[in-house]
Amino acid sequence: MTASSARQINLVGGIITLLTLIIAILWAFPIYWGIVSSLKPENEVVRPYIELWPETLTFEHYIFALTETQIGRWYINSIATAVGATILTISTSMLVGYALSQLRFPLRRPLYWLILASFMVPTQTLIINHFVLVANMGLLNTWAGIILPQLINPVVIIVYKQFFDQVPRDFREAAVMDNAGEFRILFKVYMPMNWGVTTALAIVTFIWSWNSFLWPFLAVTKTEMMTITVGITQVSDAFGVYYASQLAAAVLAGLPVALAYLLFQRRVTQAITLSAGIKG
Amino acid sequence: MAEIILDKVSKSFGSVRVINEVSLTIQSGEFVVFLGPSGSGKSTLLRMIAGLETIDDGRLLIGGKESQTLPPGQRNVAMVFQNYALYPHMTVRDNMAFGLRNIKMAAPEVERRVQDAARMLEMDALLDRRPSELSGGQRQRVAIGRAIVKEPAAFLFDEPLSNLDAALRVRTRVELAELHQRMNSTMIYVTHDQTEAMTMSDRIVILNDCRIEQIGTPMEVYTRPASRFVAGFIGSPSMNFLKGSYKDGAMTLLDGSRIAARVAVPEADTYELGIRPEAVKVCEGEGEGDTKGQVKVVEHLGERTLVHVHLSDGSAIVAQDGGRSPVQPGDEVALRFDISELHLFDASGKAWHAE
Amino acid sequence: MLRNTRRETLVALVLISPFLAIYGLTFVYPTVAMVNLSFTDAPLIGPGQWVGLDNYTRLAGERRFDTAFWNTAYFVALSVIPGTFVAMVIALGVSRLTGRMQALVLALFFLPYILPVSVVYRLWDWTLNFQFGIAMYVFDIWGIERVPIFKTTTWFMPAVAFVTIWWTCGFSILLFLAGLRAIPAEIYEAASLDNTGRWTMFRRITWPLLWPVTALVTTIQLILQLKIFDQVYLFSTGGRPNDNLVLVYYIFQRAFVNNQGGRAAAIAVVLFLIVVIVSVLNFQLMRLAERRK
Amino acid sequence: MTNYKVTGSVMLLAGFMSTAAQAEVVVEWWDFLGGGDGVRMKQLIDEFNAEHAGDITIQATTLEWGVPFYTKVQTSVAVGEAPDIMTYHASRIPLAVSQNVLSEITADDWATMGLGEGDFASATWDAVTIDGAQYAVPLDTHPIVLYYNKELLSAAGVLTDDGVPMGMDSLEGFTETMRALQANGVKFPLGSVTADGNFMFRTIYSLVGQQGGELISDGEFLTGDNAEKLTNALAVLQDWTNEGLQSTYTDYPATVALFTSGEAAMMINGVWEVPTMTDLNAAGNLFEWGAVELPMIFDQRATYADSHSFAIPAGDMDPETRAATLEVMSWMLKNSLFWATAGHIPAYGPVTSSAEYAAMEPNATYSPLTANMIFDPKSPLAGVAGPIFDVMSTYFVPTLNGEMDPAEAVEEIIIELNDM
Repeated sequence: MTASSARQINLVGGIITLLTLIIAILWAFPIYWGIVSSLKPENEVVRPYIELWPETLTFEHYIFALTETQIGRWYINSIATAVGATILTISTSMLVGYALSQLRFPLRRPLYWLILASFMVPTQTLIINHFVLVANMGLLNTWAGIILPQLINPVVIIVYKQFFDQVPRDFREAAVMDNAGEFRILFKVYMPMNWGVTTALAIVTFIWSWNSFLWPFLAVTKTEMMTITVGITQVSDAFGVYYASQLAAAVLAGLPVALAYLLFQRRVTQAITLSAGIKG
Repeated sequence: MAEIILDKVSKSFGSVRVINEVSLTIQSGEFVVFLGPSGSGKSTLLRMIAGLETIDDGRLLIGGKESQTLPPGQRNVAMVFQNYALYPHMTVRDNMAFGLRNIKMAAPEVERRVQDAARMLEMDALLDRRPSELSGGQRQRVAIGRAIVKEPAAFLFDEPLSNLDAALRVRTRVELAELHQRMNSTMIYVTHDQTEAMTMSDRIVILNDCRIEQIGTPMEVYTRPASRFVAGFIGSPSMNFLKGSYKDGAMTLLDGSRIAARVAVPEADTYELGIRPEAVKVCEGEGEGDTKGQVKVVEHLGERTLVHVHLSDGSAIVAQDGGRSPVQPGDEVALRFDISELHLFDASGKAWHAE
Repeated sequence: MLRNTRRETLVALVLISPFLAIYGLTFVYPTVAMVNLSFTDAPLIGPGQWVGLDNYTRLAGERRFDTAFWNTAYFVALSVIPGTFVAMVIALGVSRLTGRMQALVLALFFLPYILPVSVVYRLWDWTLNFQFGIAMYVFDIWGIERVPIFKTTTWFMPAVAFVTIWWTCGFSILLFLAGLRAIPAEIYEAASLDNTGRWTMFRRITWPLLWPVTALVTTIQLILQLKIFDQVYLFSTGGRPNDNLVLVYYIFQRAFVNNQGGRAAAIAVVLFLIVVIVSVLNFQLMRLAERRK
Repeated sequence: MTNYKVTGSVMLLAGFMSTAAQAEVVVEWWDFLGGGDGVRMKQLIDEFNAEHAGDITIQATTLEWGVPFYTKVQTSVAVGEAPDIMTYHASRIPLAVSQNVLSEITADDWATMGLGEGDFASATWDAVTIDGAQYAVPLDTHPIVLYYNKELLSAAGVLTDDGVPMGMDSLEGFTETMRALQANGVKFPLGSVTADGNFMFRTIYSLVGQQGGELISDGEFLTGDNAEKLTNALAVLQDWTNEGLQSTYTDYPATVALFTSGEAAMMINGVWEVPTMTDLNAAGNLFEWGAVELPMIFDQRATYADSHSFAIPAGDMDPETRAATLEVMSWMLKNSLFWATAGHIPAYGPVTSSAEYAAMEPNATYSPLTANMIFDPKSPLAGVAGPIFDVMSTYFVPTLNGEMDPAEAVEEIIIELNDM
């Protein structure tokens, strides 16, 4: 390779890198723009020219949203339902994943197929009957009602099964030789060995649940029970008809998960790839 | 310390029989090696003793107690796994104590046993580390320690050295042998490495194709292999086999050479003549040997030299020469057989040894 | 392994029973109930009369169903393949970077994925606002005529697909990055010793080795996008819902707005079948491709 | 000792009983009132709560106007999770009654409230009456009006001496007024919510009404020349768009923003935006403005109006809460003079006939239009966010913005309406 062609390749590489950077910045720009707009007074927001930084920096929309609206309530609802859904999904899925992976019992195969099949089936089509069911159980407008249909999460089971499958058989046998019962094997050996997986799955389940819209939107008819994801689009007295305060509420709704992501970036990305690791 | 008796035990996986009516008695305090190629059933047999595989038929007595239906934890045996199976999230101490805590042993007693084992294996300093912070050799010790603390009737080893590098393997081999002498406990050791088998065991059980081919001391199986399989499997480089026919106290090989064979075979027939390389010598002068051939490859191993020779009929044979052998590839050499170390094998693989 | 079959079955039963209860309640039972409901004229809540296949035959000539069906198909076409392509290109770009720079750039691309859909809606509704959206000012500067993006049928679906790609792409990017990292460096080293050019390197090495990830990403996207609702619903508010209908939206409209549980269930069953058929076809195709290799 | 104990428990019991008797009744209230009128409604609620402290508390929630609100109401009634009282568009009452969403307001209820047919205009009373039974208590009527920027109009020379826009009695005249504004550099002579067909329904329905047209006659949609009348209405608006006289693809908040920022000189919007203007003006942030009845584009005056009313959702309700709810409705009506500052025309007769009301501005300027108000057809298919609304709005948007031919749009509308 001659020196000039090497330089040429470096140049091309440099351009690609630069392009990637520019696109990345443009990509995130709407987020930046939303945040900046929410920090402007309403009359500044609708000025007919581009103003990349507020002339008058104001937190009035945030103060308004936090003090005058039910956003605090919605936060609590979102946290409670997302945490609840995460804990329940993780714990039940872990048990099933373990049983599928390590135990032999009648109808094990059909059960596994049922779970795989439910991965394909759109839960969105079940909204009508979920609504009827939850209504009949008297669980509309309750955290339990919001959580219940979110527990269908075959991906978590499948990932757990795959991870338990990958644990060398020796560990199980060593534990059996060590007189450990089935539950001790699960909770003292397999679970602790897979903490990384559990954390990762918990993170994605939490994000999914926090972000879920359709079901919480249907299952709640009372404003004080709404999750924040739904609330900011459904209740108008909170924000009037103005743009900046709506954006402030949106920023508040996105903030917890965004912060969680920025703090646990590596874990989250790992979790995402994990959640897609389906090999059928 | 306990005697282990296998009485006609059998096992099948589906319709495939993997262990067929094996009977075997292992004396208390004995170090027995199960040796065989992969798929010979040696691991299965060990796991049947451990309780990790069911015994379909037959009886297993450990220390006189019928154990074939007991769950693994109650057989009073301990096992060291090939990959050690150390629980990665537990410290060395917890790894060793796990089994004892599972049977709700009192904490002071658990601690005493862990300390004793650690001292015996010289790993007191490692007790609070996790497996990921240990070297391969150290992990190996922890795995053994985990077995020792249980003070079992017998130790079961499943190819425990196969994950170590060559030098460490030799050292650990010696340590294991020492440990056995010190503890004087019953040990069953599975390996496919004949050197391990030869160096450590009191007796070797050679398995092939789900059957026991031979049980004997290392020297017995080396000098008087019961079958063609054992003869070929034991020894490195392995025994030479030459086809020929036996008649009236002599073998006629395919290249026409005749070799006197004082072997009590029942009748004249075609046999295979077996002779170890160390019993085949390269002769100085021509015409002195039992046969001759052309040298293809010469391997200088230092204290000895292996000479690969093709006989005139094309069959290959390995001879052993002194450390400073002058033989060159291409040379025509004569070979002399030490006829006291001849073996003959019939078509079924049965062996007759020179008298 | 020595197993006590009875005990093991018992343990398994204990382990799977919470799951079985939940699945029975929230998956099996509602599925059966949905099919049942689709043969009646019941409202959302309450009993109805058995009407046989009426709800299905009515779908055949229904304009709203037509709109919903084709919009869904259109949206899938607009989002799945382009989304996969965009994700792959971005992943290739990101994979060239290293260290903190890579982490930062990846974060910029990934951030949208973790935002709730309602936040995504607010951001883009604002960015593309016909009167005050910053995008329109940019259009003005470039002399392009402003487009009322979410108010025209021409632009609605492409725009929602675009926003969806923006929103969900981070997920696919991560998968592609994982796929790229799994390609051993030796292969590239060997190829560069063979004087392979940049483009050939991509076409003959990276692309074929990325194919399994590409197939996975496409499949996930496909199954996901068939169930689109949230974005379409939100961006349609105050607009032209009947033009922008997609299947799940139509289910919602019939069931919750028009209070026609039976008719909604029929649409749901149809969508259910579509997703199952597409999934199975897709699965078979992938298997076929696998075997051809 | 024993005595003491007995006395103690008697006192305790008495305490319980008195708290039970005086326990505050919480009335759960839903409305869809955002913006300026929302603020005023909140003030009324606060006043009510203050006046009834210890007895009744209104717990109010404001939901997104339109489809979201009515969808929520419908589902929550179906599952018995409804509020105790809610604002309801009178236009939607036929649909609500057909779906059993509302509880009847009985004669006893009216008596309890101290209200009756005589307190309301007959059209208003009729709007809440289905088959002789009432299902809601009308609070107001709220027509749409034409807002205008006096400064801009005056600058373009199209403001009369009385301070109203010129050319209000014909299509040509009004179009001329807009052209004059355009010529004078006004970006949008008319701000219209052209992005939202639901909203534009009001304007278009007014224009159909100005031709004497009807949407439903004898249970059939757009019979006879009614289709043509709808086409005419759409054509007028489309022409304005094509000529650049009207803002295109503008959503609701943008329309208000265009007007208040001076980019649009006039705006057709509901009277409920009056408080927005009043407040801005009072704060010194707004130009001189006015509001008048819609121009007469066709041959007669007609303005679309609807009525905010109070309704009680169907379902079981304990008598105490119901009594409290009735008290809320009665109080609200009797204090609805303040509600008039939200721009609405109170439905309660004694208020509108009062001298205070007569003096209120700008209400007085547009109050003559009450004579020309037209309401939605009384059909379960009509009403805010009802099926007709939905179908029409879908075709209004492309038509108003010049994407679709008016005649074609009407054709499609007829097909879709018959498809329901």
